[in-house]
Amino acid sequence: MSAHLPAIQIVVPLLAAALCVLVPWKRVSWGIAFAGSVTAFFAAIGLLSRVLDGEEIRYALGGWAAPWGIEYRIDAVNALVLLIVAGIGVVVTPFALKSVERELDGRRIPLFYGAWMLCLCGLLGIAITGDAFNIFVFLEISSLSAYALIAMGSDRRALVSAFRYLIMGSVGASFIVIGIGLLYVETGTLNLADLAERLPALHGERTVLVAFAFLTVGTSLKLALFPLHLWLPNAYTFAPSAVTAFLAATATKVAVYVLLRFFFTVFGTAYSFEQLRLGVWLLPLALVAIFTMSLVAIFQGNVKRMLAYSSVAQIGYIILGVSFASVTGLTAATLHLFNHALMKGALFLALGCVMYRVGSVHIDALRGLGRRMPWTMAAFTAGGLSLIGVPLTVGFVSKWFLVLGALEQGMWPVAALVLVTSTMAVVYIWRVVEAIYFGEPSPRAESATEAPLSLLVPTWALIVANLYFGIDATLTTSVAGQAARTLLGGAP
Amino acid sequence: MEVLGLFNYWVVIFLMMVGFYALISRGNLVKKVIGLNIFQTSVIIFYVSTGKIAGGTAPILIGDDHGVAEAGAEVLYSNPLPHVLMLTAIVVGVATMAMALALVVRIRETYGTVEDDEIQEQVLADEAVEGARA
Amino acid sequence: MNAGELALLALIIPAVGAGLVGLLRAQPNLREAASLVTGGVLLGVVMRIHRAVAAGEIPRLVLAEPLPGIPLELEVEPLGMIFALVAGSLWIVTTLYAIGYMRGHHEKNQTRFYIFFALAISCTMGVAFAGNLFTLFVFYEALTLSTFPLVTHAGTDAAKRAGRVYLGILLSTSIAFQLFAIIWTYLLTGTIDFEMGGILEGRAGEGVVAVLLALYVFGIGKAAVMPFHRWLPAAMVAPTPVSALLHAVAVVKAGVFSILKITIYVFGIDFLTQLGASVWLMWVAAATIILASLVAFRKDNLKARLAYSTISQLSYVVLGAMLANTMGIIGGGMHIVMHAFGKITLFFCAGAIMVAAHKTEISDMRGLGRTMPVTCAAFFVGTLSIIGLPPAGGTWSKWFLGLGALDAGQVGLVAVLMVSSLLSIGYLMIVPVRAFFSPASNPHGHGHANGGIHEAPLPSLIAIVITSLCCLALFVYPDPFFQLISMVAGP
Amino acid sequence: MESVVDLALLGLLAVTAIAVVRVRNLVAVVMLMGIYSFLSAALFVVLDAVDVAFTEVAVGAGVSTILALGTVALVGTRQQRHAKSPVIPLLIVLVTGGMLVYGTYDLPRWGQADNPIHGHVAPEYLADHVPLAGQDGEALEVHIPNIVTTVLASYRGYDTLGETTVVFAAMVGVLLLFVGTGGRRGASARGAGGGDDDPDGAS
Amino acid sequence: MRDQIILRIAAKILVGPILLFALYVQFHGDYGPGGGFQAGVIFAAGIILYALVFGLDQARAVIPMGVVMWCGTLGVLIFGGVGVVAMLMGGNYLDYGVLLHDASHAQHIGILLVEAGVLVTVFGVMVTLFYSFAGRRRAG
Repeated sequence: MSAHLPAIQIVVPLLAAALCVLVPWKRVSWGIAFAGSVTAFFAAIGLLSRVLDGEEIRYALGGWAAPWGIEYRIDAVNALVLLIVAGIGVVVTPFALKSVERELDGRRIPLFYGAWMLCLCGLLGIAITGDAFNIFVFLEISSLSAYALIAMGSDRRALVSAFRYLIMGSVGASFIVIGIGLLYVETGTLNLADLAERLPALHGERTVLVAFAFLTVGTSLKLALFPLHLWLPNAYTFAPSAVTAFLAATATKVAVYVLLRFFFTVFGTAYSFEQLRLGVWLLPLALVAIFTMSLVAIFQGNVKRMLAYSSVAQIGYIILGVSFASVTGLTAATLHLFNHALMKGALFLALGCVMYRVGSVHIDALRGLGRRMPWTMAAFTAGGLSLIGVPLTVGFVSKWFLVLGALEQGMWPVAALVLVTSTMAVVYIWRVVEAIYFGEPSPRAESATEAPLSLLVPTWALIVANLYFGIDATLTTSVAGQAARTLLGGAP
Repeated sequence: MEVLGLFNYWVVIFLMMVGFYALISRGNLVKKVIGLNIFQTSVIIFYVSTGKIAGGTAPILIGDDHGVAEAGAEVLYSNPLPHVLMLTAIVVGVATMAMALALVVRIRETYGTVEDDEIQEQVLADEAVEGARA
Repeated sequence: MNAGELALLALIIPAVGAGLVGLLRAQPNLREAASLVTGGVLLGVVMRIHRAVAAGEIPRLVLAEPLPGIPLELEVEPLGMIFALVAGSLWIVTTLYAIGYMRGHHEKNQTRFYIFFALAISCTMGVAFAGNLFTLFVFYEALTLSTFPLVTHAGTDAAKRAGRVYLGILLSTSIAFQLFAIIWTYLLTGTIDFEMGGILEGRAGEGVVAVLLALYVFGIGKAAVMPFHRWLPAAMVAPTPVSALLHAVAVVKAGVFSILKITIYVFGIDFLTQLGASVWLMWVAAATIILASLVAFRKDNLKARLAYSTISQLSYVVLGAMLANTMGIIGGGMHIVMHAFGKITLFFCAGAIMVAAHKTEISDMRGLGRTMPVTCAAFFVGTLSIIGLPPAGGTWSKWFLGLGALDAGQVGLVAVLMVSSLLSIGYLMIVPVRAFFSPASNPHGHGHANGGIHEAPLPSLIAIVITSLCCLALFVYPDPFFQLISMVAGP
Repeated sequence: MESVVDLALLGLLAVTAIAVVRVRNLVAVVMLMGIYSFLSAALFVVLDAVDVAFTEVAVGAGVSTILALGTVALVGTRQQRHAKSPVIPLLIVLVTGGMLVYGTYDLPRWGQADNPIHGHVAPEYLADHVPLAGQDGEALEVHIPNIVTTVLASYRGYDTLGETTVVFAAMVGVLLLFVGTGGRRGASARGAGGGDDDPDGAS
Repeated sequence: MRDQIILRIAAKILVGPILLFALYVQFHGDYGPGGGFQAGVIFAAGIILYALVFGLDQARAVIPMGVVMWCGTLGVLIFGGVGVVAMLMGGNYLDYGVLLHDASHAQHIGILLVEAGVLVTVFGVMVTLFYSFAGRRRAG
């Protein structure tokens, strides 16, 4: 069966989605979703371990040879992304069980898990496929379900956020389709590897340039690259807790992956970074994103929104690593994909626990919770430290490589700025930590008790991962390093 | 043919941009959704027109059921692949539209309006309430 | 168990102590006993390690390898041994003191206090035994974080504000400058290990070295070199034992110790002297010495005055490091020890006065010598040591620093040292002098202010006597520390 | 002949699109959208995309229009005039459109048989002779005349699975939004009453 | 519209042929334009027409919401399931060639099956969407 792992990776969540909707019992529906995500997780581990052996996995769907049929192509880069998505899925699904029952009307729950699995399936599908148009199809699966999931937030602003996300997301998707179409017209193929072979001959063409521009802008809309991030803060703020945690940790990461795939594999480093000098464009964007969004995060009253802005800033860090177009830079970027998923996942889950008990995640609602919910708050603090980049957490590892990458390029002001901006993270995280431990409890917080185990265990699982991969980053750095070399076209 | 070759694309681009404009400039959510629909339909027109071969015919092979390949060699068929892709795109478009319209309906039910600026006012009011309550 | 594992044990013991304290929170007596026992065990372990180090051994132990080629590693070299000895021996004394103080002062959340106190010591040991720049950075940050709850212990708005300043300055300087410098060093040399004679020689030019050195000196905010000194006075809102041990010994000494260590093992003394890249930093240190003394003059609050005195004295060590010659390093290393014992005595006294006489302002302390003779006598001894007068230990460090400045040809710095000593006579000596020779300032104040002897609680008093005796003993017998520092200070 | 029809249809499409932007009665706009779909379907026939045309009529002109009409019936038919300045949207549109026009200069001319798009993958489809994976170029003939069907259901069947899933996702999404929320007549359908209501939402 | 007898009769007459036409489109998809999508939509159109003329509740009585939802889901399972069966029979996912001994013939079967899946889903979803939108009362 291991030859079919790539298919299992996608098909199991897909079929699980259908089954979730079919069964009328919410707990059974959850069970199916959980089984689906566990299967996907083990499939992702299996694929990653095969890729790490130096194999590039190809899987022809329908048995048709590549440029004619659709194929999966898995190397270190997407194997890592698959693991991130499936891993977060397997952690957040157990969390969803109680959290969703609290935040959602019971009749919706089977449908919710249907959408949940569809979102997982869509994100995995984008990451695994080797076909440009197929990316679009799965992008739509994940996006449509994400819109619905976000709209499930209990605040009425969730609806507006979901609608705005839908508009921005659809524009992004349409841009991507236009880009793919232009490439297709120029080359006659949709297969990514095939495109990569045929494009170098066309590097001077204006059409290719425009295709590049549209793909970049379209994908950037999806990954919320500053200044195309406007949909993100509210979407994350008002979505149900589990949805925020899942999407924040996965959706933008997959979009970044798509960007990396097009920049480095399809168009090639020579085109993107030498001919178009993309680094010159990405670098200032990333820096402005990091700086302004960290600044905005400092002034947010709603902690979820604060973290959402911080997410936009963190995407800036990833793009910064990409802009160096060097092995270290890309290692930093891919590492941060993984690490940021861990820390933001953990932080949003901790907030989910607060939401469960207190019903609000405004900073004033968190006051004095340090005594009432010690484990949850300890998790939040630990996640926050990781976000700041304190050593022995994953955040530090990312930062280390990022600064190293900047210094390698001789850009020491950039390196300095990376470090200076992480002190801004100190400010916005510490505001919350201070409220948690020194604030006078609000009436609602006064009666709050520690979150139930089914919420705490997933949260702490991610915190432990934050610490573990911070103390022993050998595995993650070697995978990220391999991914970076793969992207730059060297031997894996 | 040479001029027409590009002119065709230009008109399609114009169509796309009209849809795009309706999408980003109008405050009425229904209008936005319809603008999105026009935009997407125009992208479909663009794809399909790239598959056309002048003087060609629809990619349904002519001839008896068994010797299709041989018979097909003499007839000029338009490219089937864009058609397939666009079948998908049409369906994706309607799916997106259904989602968008459902959201519009729900927004209307909770906000009592589908005009962007009026909704924004209420959203800001909500933010103020949240700030004051906490 | 070899010495490397013992070093790890030195980190674990306080952490275990913290756990014990947490478990015994319901029985304060047992809890305090646990603290004391842990302190005793730690001191024993540190002594054992010292035996190995004094014999010329350099124990090592790799704990983990977070990043390839960048291990988390413990290594006990003589300089670290000095620091560990100071921190280890003073911890047990401070615990003794704290028991009296915290009870006498009726502090809340005493369990939390002892837990984080123990954790901070664990981190201090980590700093002392750090085997490379990364490990040093890890424990340095951990020390900041573990002391934060102690600074904000009172939970008042003032404490919160102070905590913000504390964390803000220490974290941001370390992340923005120190980490930057570490990564830069790694990029230049491909290693982050501490090596005798430095790792940068031949790998970096004069300009780069100057910038790097500045990044380290300012990035190690705990050394409180101006203008990054504001956190130290702010931290004084903490309970006095915290100020005494952490902000006179552990935390601040972790800062100057790190600078000394980096100077010796990353830059290399010879390399630095040869480049002359540190000269301007000497003057920054000198300026801090003078300016902080001047500010201290204007503080009426005793703890605040002591805090600025600390800032001033810390820069002696920084100055010693920047002199980058044998005498300078010996002076700096010795000053870590001497200042630790002297300043902790002063803080103990300040706390004792606060608990027993409820006085915090110097102007209120006239005539206090009559009600608290032992405390005020101890204060006098501590003052002698800080100023650098015989028969207290501080004499030696000042002496060597002066020699170092002369060796470096910086006569101006010798003048700075003289002026600063005069200043410290002025702002410190005034306290015991007034206490003994002025009439009581407010005879109608507290009832007990006049009537007979009213000293601090007994455990605290014992602690005060011990440390002040140590100050005197170090004048007669500074040999163990002198031997250790000589091992690293070159010929 | 083809080109004339082609141009005429494009012209009509342009007119319809502009009307969509300008007309403020939403019912009319929805009808215009339906007309736009019909016109594009006609264009697809000219462009030899009969399957696409068929689908566009059924889905684009049919389902979309019905759903949009239903929505308009629920949310009101007037679009308000609003004060927002059209400058920024116009600018975005001009830049985007300009980019695309710029890109077309290097685009292969419309309708040429030797364009790359017709050369690489398509011939094997049209020859009904598509290679199988991992079998040294050995190919299989499916023997279905409508190549679009074969490509859709077999060669790129996985895309179609995805597309089916998108449709399914839309159903799940819409149900999620509507189940258990206000204004439900559907919920009361099983109970008493409600039966006499005219489904004005869809007429 | 309940009183408009002509419309009702016309609709009654029309619904049958529409459904038949849908089946034609489905099965003729191999030879002419058409296939699962179009057939599904046309099938749905038949139901929608019925609902428009006879009222939503009448239509729901004939084909309840639960059934169409179930259809919408079932189609995905059919499509995905064909792929799984292919996998179990030793081929790659969605490789219909392994379903029968003769690969070419097997492709026909596979295509027919997945088109059926598409038809069922599209039909189910379209009717569900229609029911959902038409079943809402105007608020405010």
